[in-house]
Amino acid sequence: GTLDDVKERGKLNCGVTTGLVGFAAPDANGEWKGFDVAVCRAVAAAVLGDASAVEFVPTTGKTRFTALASGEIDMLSRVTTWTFSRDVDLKFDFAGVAYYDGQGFMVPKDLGVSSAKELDGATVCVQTGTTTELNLADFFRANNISYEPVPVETNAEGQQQYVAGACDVYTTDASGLAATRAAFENPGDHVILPEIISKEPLGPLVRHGDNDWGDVVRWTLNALITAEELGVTSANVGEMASGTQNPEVARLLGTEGELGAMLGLDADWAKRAIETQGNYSEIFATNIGEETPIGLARGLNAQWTDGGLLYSPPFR
Amino acid sequence: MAKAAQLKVSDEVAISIQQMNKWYGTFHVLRDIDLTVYQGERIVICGPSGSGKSTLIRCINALEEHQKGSIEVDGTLLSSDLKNIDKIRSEVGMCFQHFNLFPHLTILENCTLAPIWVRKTPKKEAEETAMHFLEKVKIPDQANKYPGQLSGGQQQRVAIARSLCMRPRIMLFDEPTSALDPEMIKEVLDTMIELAEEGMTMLCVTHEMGFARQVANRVIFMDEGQIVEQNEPEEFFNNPQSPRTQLFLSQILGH
Amino acid sequence: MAKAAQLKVSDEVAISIQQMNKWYGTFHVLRDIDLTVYQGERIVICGPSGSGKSTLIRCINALEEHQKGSIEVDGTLLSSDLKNIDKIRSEVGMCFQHFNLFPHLTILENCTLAPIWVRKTPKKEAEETAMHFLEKVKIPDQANKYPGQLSGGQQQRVAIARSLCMRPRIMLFDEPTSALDPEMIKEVLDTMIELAEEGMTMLCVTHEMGFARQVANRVIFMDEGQIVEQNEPEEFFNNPQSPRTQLFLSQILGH
Amino acid sequence: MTTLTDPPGSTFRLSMLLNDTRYRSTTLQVIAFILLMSAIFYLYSNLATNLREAGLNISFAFLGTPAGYDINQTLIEYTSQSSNLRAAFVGILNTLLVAFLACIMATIFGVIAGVLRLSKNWLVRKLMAVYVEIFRNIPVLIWILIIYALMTIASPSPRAFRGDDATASMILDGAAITNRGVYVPGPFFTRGIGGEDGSVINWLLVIAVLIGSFVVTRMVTARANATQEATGVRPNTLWTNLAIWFVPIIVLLFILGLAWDIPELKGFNFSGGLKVGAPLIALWFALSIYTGAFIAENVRAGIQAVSKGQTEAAAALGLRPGRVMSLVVLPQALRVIVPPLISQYLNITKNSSLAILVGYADITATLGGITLNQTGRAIECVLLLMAFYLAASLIISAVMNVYNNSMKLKER
Amino acid sequence: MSDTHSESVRFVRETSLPPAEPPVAERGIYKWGRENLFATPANGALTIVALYVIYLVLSGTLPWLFNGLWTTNSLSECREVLDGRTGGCFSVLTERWNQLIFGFKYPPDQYWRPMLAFVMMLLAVAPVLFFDLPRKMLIITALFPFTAYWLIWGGTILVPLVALLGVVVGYIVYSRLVTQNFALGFFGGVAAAIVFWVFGGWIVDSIGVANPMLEAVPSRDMGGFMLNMMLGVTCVSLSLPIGIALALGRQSSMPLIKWMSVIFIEFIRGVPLITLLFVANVMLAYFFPPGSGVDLFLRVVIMITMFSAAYIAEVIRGGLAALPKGQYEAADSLGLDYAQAMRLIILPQALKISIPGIVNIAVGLFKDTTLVSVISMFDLIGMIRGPILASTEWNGVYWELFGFAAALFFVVCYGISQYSQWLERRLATDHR
Ligand SMILES: Nc1ncnc2c1ncn2[C@@H]1O[C@H](COP(=O)(O)OP(=O)(O)OP(=O)(O)O)[C@@H](O)[C@H]1O
Ligand SMILES: Nc1ncnc2c1ncn2[C@@H]1O[C@H](COP(=O)(O)OP(=O)(O)OP(=O)(O)O)[C@@H](O)[C@H]1O
Ligand SMILES: [Mg+2]
Ligand SMILES: [Mg+2]
Repeated sequence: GTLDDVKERGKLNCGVTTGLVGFAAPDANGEWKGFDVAVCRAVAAAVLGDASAVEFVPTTGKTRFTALASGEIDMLSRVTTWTFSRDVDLKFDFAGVAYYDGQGFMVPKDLGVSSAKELDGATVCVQTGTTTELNLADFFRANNISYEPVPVETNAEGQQQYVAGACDVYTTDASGLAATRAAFENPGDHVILPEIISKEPLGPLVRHGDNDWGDVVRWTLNALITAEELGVTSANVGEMASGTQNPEVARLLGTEGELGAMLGLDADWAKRAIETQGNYSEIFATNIGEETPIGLARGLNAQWTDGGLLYSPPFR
Repeated sequence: MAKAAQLKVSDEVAISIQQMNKWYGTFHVLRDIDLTVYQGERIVICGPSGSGKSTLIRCINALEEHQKGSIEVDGTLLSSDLKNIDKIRSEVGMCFQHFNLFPHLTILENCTLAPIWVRKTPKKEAEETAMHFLEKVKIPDQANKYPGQLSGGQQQRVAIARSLCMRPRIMLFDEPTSALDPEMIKEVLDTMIELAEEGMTMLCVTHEMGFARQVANRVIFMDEGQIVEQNEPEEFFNNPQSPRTQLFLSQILGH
Repeated sequence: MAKAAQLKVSDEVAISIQQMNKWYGTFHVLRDIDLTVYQGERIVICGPSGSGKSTLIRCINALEEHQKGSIEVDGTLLSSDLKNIDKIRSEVGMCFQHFNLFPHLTILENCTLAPIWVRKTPKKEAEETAMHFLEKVKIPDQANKYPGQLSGGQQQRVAIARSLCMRPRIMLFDEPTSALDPEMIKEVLDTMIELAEEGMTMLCVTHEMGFARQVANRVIFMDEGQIVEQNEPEEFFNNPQSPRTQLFLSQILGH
Repeated sequence: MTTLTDPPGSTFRLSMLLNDTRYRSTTLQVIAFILLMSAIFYLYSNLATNLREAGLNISFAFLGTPAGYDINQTLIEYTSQSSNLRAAFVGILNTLLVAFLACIMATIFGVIAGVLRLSKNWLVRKLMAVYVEIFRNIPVLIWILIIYALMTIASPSPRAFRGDDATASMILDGAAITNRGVYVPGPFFTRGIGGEDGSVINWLLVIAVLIGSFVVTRMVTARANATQEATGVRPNTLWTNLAIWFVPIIVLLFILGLAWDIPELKGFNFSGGLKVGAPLIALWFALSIYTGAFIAENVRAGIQAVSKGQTEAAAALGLRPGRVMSLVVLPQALRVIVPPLISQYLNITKNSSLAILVGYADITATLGGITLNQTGRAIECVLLLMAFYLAASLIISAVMNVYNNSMKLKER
Repeated sequence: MSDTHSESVRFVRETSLPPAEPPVAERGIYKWGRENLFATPANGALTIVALYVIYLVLSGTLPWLFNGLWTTNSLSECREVLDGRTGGCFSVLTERWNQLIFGFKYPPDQYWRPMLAFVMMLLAVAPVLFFDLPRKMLIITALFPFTAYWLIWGGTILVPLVALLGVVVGYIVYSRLVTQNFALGFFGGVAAAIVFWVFGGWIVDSIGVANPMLEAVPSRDMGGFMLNMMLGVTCVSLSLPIGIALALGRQSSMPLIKWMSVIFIEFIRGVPLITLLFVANVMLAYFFPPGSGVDLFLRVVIMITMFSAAYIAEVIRGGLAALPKGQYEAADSLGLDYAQAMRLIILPQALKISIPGIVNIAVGLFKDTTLVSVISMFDLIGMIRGPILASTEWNGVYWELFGFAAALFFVVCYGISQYSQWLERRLATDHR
């Protein structure tokens, strides 16, 4: 299976976007950074014990599924929406939801628009080949208003068109909108409209049928979430591993039970992931949180205990 | 033969060139050319390569412009006036070394093109004239072929017929036989001789000395852009005066 | 001369062609050709254009395939077996009208190419042989030039030397002089005469009647794909039998 | 070889398969065939295994399902509920549209530049040489990007036309150049047949009249030819032809009550009038100006291929320069120019596939782009895409061959 | 002829006229200007229009060029410094120079490797392009692929070494056997090379060098202009032999082989390169054995090579057709077999005639390598459209970046096409 392949290769091939600041983009030194990237690294740390043993494969909307289906990449961690047809028809398995998103609209403030329903006749920039494009068509059809789509290939192009005024509205996942707006000269001149027109659960995915590998990715993600819930951070994980009273923390960090072996990994797997990448909240905060230029609030992505949707199954 | 030819020369001036000079850039090609051609005269021009023979006759129908002196053809002064140029060109026919037939037109169309578009002759009439001249050069049966389908000699004869269709009063030939195989030279020269016998005014650059002896009234020898010597053919060949002429003739006849 | 030549003819058969027929598509080019050539014979083939002379000799070294009858060269039957074809080609040399030297190789390389690659001769030896034959055709000093730098006559002599380097027992010539200027014809003919005098078996398509008289044992006249007449040169020229031969000779000698 | 001279009764030996001209080529072809088949089989079995492992299959059923996305420029009716097949057709028509427009424009650029490259004017000659070299030696992809950026960044957005402190204004109060496209007044009929909202009949009528004018002018030309043949003098047909072209159509348009729908800034965009989208313009212009540089070279080479002797001979016969051009030089030059010209048209058609760079909805962007993405049917989409381009190329080259054969100069 | 005439006919020039200077109006700058700029009124108008166009272009670009900034750190900083004046923000070029040239992932401390490979490439192509250079330089050309591979990709030197030795072994076997029979030699050589490679590959694998002399760089990390160069050079050189084979196939008298070549060539020439790149991107992976993991670079090289092979085949076919039939016949009559005739006589000549055509194809192909940016490879254009324009600092710098890319391609392509024109002129006068 893929797990053995990855171990043998000593490297994880992980598909990411070609560049979306905050989620996955190379920095000036060519280092990949971002939320999706951290998920890849966590898996690499868990499986291979080395968070840098990842080969990032940039994919576009068009190439991502072929890359995964043909085995060019082991997992895809690329702001990809979990939909029925992708799961069932295209034969992929989503390993969970890493980020709960929804599609939104951004317009320049001076247009004076306050609701998406007022967008009749507007020109809308949208990335082609995404679910966004389909949701957009559905939304306008449902509200019986017209629009003119301007298809763009990448987020950067959408930004270019939008800034130049070639389109009135830019639509993409709300997180993407925030990230894009953050890059503007005057972010305050643009508003994100209140309507969120779709559910966009984004998460890593793997090939259908390779359940062992799917489990590894799924539980690595769950480990990050659970770590936050249990208060395990990159700073205290070492300390917690050596002595903890909480049995669940002990199971998570491999000091108790055989969870690692069941996955086909060693006992320290989750500890390494958390150690190198931090728990979910740390990853969120360093890449897209309110302190970063992207400035996203936790919102839906808060723990269930804080009124959010993050709810990891128990480690038992 | 020379006798028969001489009989037809009249007093009427066909071409009169005076103190004509031409430069290519700073290169002085033609120097102080003085030449008077009478109606019905047949003149052969010879001389070493690069001596300006072609340039001279190309100046006469304004394919090249001259920079000093005057050229008058049939009483019309060659100036930059387009009307005069048109008038002169429609009275002067010219045959080139490489025939320059129009390859996309049939032989007949080659011959009728200019009469129809320049002389405004009705097509039917133009075709009759063309057939007449094609018969004269002995290839009426090729009328509907294309130039590419004819031999070199036939092509050159068509070129002559094409010029004749404009009923020119003067014909210029620039080495009409030098691109031809030996067998074909004769058929073209025969056509030219026939033309000469009918009294056409002709200026012919050629190295065919047999032809010169047979039809020319006058042979002109050019060198370095100047007319070095001119004389009747017999005198010219048997008794050249200038040392340069002597040298040239010894080369050409010895060959 | 014909006498001298005859003396050398042996009884050994070099080429034997029997009832050979060839078609181009449906066009019957060669009809029932029967021809036996003995070792050391020099045969000249003549006839009007299109009569199949080239085709005949091209059949002999399998540049063209025949469809009926048999050709045997030096005891080897020309069949579809590649071995036989190779064998025959390495024993038969051929010279073309347009020389067909290889322009990207020097004269020397032209001559050593086949010996090295076909006969597997060591390079050194091949070069020595080549120089020997180049001396024979009197152009050893050109050995390192390229064909394009030589005159037509020189090129044709190189072509002969190139064939000789394969030490063929039979040489075929297809109008070797017809693409040459008159001055150069002689030098090539001289080379061929020398070759003939050494006793090489030769089949030569040519219209050089002087050559035929001087060296041929036999002259063959072809017309419409058939051998119409063959005879010793003296007899052939002075006393042609067939009316077609007479017509042909009158044209060619009158010219 | 069918030589009948093989020794009678010679038996077949295995070595003859390679050494006998009768069998050799068959042997080689059989070997080649076996190699080809095993290569195909190898690739096919890999494909089958891979698809099976991924749990996929090849099926074209997705063509019938709703596409789900909208397209901003459609020549036929299309909504997001139309099928993927229809989306593909929209793409095909858009490809053909931009290819057709670009072919025309590139020819115009190319002919002008090619002729000017031979101009007597030194400055113009050099300028055209610079144009040709610059455009030929830079990838068309860069040109498309540059020209699209010019369109979107350098021209004003509709917003700039709005308000009192508008930074842009409409040309002659009727046309607007914006970064979303060019808006021009659109014609409509106030007294049109079949209702005011411009039924198709009106436009068919206009086209019919134009075709009529065309036919009549051809007749006038034929008449002029006949007159010339009979009398030698060619009647001047310029004014007659102009009248035939303009009078009937003006009368018809007047009767139908032609009026102009002036684009107006309403809401987010201009509305009314005719809109030519920025992607189309950018692609159209980029392809034209890039290919125009190549065509210019063809045109120049074609004209230069007509030897100087031809012009001189025509001049010596007394033909005026204009006539020399039209009767002698052009007919010959065209034979040289047209074949490479058509292969340039082929290149335009193929290069139009770069439409995805500017968001123009051609076949590569619809079938090979969005449909492929949304359905994940990569193999099927790419195969269909290649089939379309192949068919287009084959048709164009077939036309070219027919033309070439009909125009070949007759030779001995 | 009247007697008066016979007197006037005789003329002999006694003194020769020396050449004179042309009249003033026919000399120097005045004449040049009149003939070249103001020959007719229309021509004069054209001159003025042309001058105006030149003025427009220069007045637009010159201030932008000369006011340009080269040292700022971001676009906003540029705007601040320029303070409303026209001027380019060329600092994006200086700041991202390495990324533009090498892509964003090539290890910076290894940049000398591709640079060295580039210099070697210049040395390697020189003897191919200029016949006058010493033939000994072809040794560099022969060694170039192996050294360049090792320099650019790094890793253990054993891989290129084994590859090179395989070629050498193949060649030795070939030259032993070819004297008997070309087919035997060719296939024997290929077989020997393959056996050697398999064996060598197995040995290299089992040794498994831990510390290679050069750090290994995966092809995914190649990018920028370097990627364009690599694709262009690799694909053109690989497509040459394939193109030759296709051209010979298309000329073949064997119908099956002929039609295979024709179908291949026409199919490839009938579809746009971009669709072939889609094939490389989304389809080709399915055609390899499961788990072989052929990377994108290799798949793209395969498709582009097929593409350029089809075009080169057509050029070479033209070269073959231009050879007189006599050359084939002369070769036949000397007893050379098909392979020898082709190798020794026909191909050397046909290829020489085809070089200008091949160079043109190469230029076209080099320009087309930019299309890989469409399938998410980070070549020069991909770098610009992707990481650089997406970055916060340089979002919005278009003209400088595109202008730079255009200038880079122009310099290379114009240079090569000038070479091809020079070559064409030279071949036209070459008597050899
Ligand atoms: N277009 C031109 N530009 C510059 N120089 C020219 C041009 N045409 C001819 N010349 C030069 O003018 C001189 C005379 O040329 P011309 O063709 O008149 O000689 P010619 O006597 O006809 O020679 P030939 O016997 O070779 O035809 C030659 O030195 C030639 O090089
Ligand atoms: N490849 C071919 N295909 C069809 N017909 C051919 C071919 N080659 C020659 N022919 C025809 O076969 C006939 C004999 O040709 P061949 O060249 O043998 O004549 P020849 O006697 O050598 O004439 P010449 O003196 O002109 O060389 C001619 O009518 C020619 O048109
Ligand atoms: Mg001359
Ligand atoms: Mg012959």
